[in-house]
Amino acid sequence: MQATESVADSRLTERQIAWKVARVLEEGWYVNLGIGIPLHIVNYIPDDREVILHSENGILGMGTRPPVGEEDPDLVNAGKEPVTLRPGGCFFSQADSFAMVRGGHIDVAVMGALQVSERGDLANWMIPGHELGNIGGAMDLAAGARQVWVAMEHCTKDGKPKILKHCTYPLTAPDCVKMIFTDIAVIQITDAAPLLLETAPGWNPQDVQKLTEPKLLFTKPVKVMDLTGAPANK
Amino acid sequence: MQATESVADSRLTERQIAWKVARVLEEGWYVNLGIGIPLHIVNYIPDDREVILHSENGILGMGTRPPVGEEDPDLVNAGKEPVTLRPGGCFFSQADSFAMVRGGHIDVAVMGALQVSERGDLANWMIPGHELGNIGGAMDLAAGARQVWVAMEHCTKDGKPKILKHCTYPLTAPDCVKMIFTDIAVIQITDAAPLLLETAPGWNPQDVQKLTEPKLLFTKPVKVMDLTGAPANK
Amino acid sequence: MIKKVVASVQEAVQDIFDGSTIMVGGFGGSGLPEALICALRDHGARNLTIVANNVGGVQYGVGILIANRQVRKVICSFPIGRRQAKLQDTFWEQYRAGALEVELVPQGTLAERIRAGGAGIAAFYTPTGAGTGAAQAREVRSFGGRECLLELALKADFALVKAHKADRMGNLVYRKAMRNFNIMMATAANVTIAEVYEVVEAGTLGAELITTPGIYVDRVVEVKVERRWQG
Amino acid sequence: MIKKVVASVQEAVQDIFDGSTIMVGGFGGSGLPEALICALRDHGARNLTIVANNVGGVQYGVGILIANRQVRKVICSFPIGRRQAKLQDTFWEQYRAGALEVELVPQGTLAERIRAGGAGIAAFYTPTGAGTGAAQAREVRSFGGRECLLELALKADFALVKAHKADRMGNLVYRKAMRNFNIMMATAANVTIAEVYEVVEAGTLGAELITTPGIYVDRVVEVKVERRWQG
Repeated sequence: MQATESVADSRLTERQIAWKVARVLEEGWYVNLGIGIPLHIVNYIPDDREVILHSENGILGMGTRPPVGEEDPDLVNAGKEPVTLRPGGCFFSQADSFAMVRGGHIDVAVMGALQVSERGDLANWMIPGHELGNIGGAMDLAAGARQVWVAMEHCTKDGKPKILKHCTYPLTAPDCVKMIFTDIAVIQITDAAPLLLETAPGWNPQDVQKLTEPKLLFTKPVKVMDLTGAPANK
Repeated sequence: MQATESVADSRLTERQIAWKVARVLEEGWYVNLGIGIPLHIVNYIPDDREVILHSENGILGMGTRPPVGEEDPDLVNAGKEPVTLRPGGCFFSQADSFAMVRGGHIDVAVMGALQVSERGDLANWMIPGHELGNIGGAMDLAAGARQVWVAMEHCTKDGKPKILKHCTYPLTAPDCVKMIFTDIAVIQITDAAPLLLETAPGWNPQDVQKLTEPKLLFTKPVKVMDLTGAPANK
Repeated sequence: MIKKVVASVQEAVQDIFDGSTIMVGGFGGSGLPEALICALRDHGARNLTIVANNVGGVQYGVGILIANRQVRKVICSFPIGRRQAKLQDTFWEQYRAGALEVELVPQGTLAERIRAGGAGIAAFYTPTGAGTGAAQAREVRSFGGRECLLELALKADFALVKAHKADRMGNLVYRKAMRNFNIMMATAANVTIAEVYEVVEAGTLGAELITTPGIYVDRVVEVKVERRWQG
Repeated sequence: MIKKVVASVQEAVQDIFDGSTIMVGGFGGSGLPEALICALRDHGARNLTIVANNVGGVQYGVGILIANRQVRKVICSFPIGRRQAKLQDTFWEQYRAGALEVELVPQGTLAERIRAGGAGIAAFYTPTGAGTGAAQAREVRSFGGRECLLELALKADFALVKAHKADRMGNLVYRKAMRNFNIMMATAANVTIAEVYEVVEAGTLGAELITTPGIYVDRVVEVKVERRWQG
C-alpha cells in the first residue's frame, strides 16, 4: 500500500472521509456532527463502539436515518433530516443543547470548512461576496467543543488550497481546529505547524504539500490510509 | 364593627394575617410564599379559586401539608416542610425556578420582613450584630417578583415600629414592597406615602399611626377588617 | 377556574399588532407552529420583527410571512438555505431594497439570549464569536484569560410556540426534538401562544414531563393535524 | 460499552483531594446525596470548599463535614438555621477562628452562577442584590434603566448529586422536587458523582424524562435506602 506515484483521481469520496473519521472516534465520546460530510459519520461508527452523538437541536444519542416510511417529523438532525434515537438517548432545548456545547462537554465537534489556517483558525460560515452567511451553530461549536475536527475536500472546486497560512474568509473561531480529515490526507494542527499524519493511497507527502499552502511537517514514512472496510468509491 | 377605642390585645394572629392575605390573592395568579407567616397562606386560599403557588426549590402548583404518614421527603416547600402537589403542578430545577422569579413571571411574592421603609425598601435577611444572615431566595424574590407583599407583625417584640422612614437593617431590595399586611393594619406603599387601607377591629388610624414611623395617609373612614370566616384567635 | 384554551388560531393571534416583535419556535419543521404562522399571515399584521432560528421557505415557517411582506427584520442564525429556491427572489428583493433587515446571531447565542430574556438576566458574556468579525459590534472582555463577548437578553411581544400536548392551565409537553427553541421562547414574550396537537385534562400530563410550565403560557389552541414526514 | 456505575460510595469518592471545591446538591433533605456525604466524611479529605444551598445539621448535609472540620469555605445562601442547635457550637467556633469562611450568595444567583459554570457563560448581569450591600463587592451596570450586578460563573472539581434513577450511561431522572440544585451542579464540575436509589437498564428511563443527560455524569452509585419523612 506504499504510495509510489501521484494518482490525481484516487481521492476519498465524501463517504470515505466520513468513514475515516468514524474509525477514530472513541468509545464513550460525546460528538457533534456538523452539516455536510460530517453528517455521514453516523453511518460508519462500529456497532460495538458506543459513541454518543449530539445534535444541536436538542438530541443526545442520535442514531442513523430510519427506513423510508418510518421518518418522524419531530425527530430530525441539525441538517433537518430524519434520524432515530438510540437507547439511552434524550431530548432537551436548544439552550440546554448549547449549554452542553459552550460548557465544554462535547468531546469532539466534526465540521465542514471553507478554510483552515495553519494555526487552526476555522472559516466555514460565509464566502465573501455573498450577501449573507448562515452561521447556525458553527460559532458556538467551534468556540465550545473540547476538540474541533474538520472533514472536508482538501481543495476548492477550482483546485485551490483550503488549508492556508491565514484564512481570508470571515472566521468562525480562531485557533480551534485540532485535526483535518480530507480526501487526500489526515493532518494534525500542532503548535509548530500542521503535521501530516496520513495520506490517501496513491498520494505522497509532496503531492499533498503542493495542494496545501503552509509548510507541512511529517515524519518519514508517512502512513498511507488503510481503507479496508471503507465504503466503495461510488 | 367601627373601631371606637384602642384594644391592645385585639391583634390578628399569624394565621389570621395569612388568612387576610389569602382572601385577596386572585384567580390565576402565580404566587410565591416566603418562610414564616406567608407559608400559612396556602391553608386559606378558597377552594374555588385557582391560585398557583410557586416554591423556589422547584415546584409550581404546591398544595397544603399532607396528612401525617403521607409526607414525602422528596416533596417539601421552601421551609423544608412537607407539602403536596395540586393537579397541573410540575417540578423544575432551582435555576429554572429563579428564572421564573427573576424574569418577572411571579405575580406576587409574599414575604416576612424585619423592616419596611415608607418608599417600600425591604429588610428581611439580617439583623445587624448577628454575624451571618440567611439570604435564601429573598433577594431574588424581592428584585424579581412583579409585586412584593409583606406579611408581618406590625411591631418588633419590644414594641418598636417595623415600618420606618428608612430601613436601618441591611436591605434585601430597595423600592419593592407594594402591600403590607400586619396584625393591626393593611397598608399600601404609594409614591406619596404609605396609605392606610384597613385597620384591625378595635384599632383606629391614630393607634396604627403611633406604631408606624412615617406619616400614614388615609381616607376617612378607614375600613375595618372584616374577619368573618377567619381562623380563631387560638 | 383557569382556562387558557382558545377556540381558534384566528382568535389566538387577533391582538398581534403592527410593529410587534414575535418569536417563532421550531427548528426546520420540527416544533414549528405552522397553523399560528398561517393565521398570522391571514391576520396581516405588518412591519414585524421576527426572532426565529431559520427563515424556512415560501410555504413553511417564517418564510411565509416574508413572502407576504409582513416582516421588517429577522433575528436568526440561519437566514436562508440554498434549497429555498422559491423564497429566494422575494427574500433578496426585500433585503436589497432595505425593506428587510437581517440580524445574524450564532445559534447558541440566540438560544441563550432568549433564555436570558425569560430569566431576567440582562446580559451575559460568552466565548462564542470572540476573535471573529462578530466581536466588532460587541463589548469584549476577558474572564480567566478567555475572551468573551457581551450579549444582551432578547424579549418579544409575542411568542408562537408548538408543543405536543397542553392542559387548560397552559402546561406544555413536547415530543422528541420539538423542544428546540420553543421552551425558551415561551418564557421570553409578553404573550405566549401555544399551538398543540391535543389538549388534555389538567393533572394528566405528568408533573415530571411538563417542560413548559403554564406560568409561561397565555393561550393554547388545539390544531389537529396528521403528523407525517414531508421529505 | 459505557459503564459509569461504580460498586460503592467509597469507590465513588476515593479521588477527592484535599483542597477540592465540591458542589453538593439538595435543598434541605430533598435530593441530598447523603451516602456520598458520609463517604466523604469517612474518606477524610480536608480543606474543602463546599458549594451548597444550605449547610444542614450535624447529622445531615454539609454540616456533617463542617462538624468533622473538613471544610475551609462554604458558598451558600442559607448557612445555618436556628434549628441546627447541635451544629451551632462547631460552626461558630470555626467561623470565629477564621478556620471556616462563608460566602453568602442569594439563592437564585447561586443557582444561576452554577448553571453558568456548566453552560460556558463566563459571567452575567442580574438585578438581584442591586441597591443593597451586596452591590458593594460587585460591578454595577444599568441595562434598560435597571441596575444589575455582574456575577461570575461557579465551577467545581467534584459535584455530589442525588437522583431517583440512573442507567449505566449516567442518565439521571429525578422524583418530584429532588431536582433543585442537582441539575445545575451535575453540569458544573470536572467530576460528577451521582447517588441514586436505583440503576435501571439503558433505554428504560424515558427519553423525555431524563433531566440530567449522561454527558454530565461520570460515576453512578446505587444506594438502596428506605425513603420516609423524618420530621
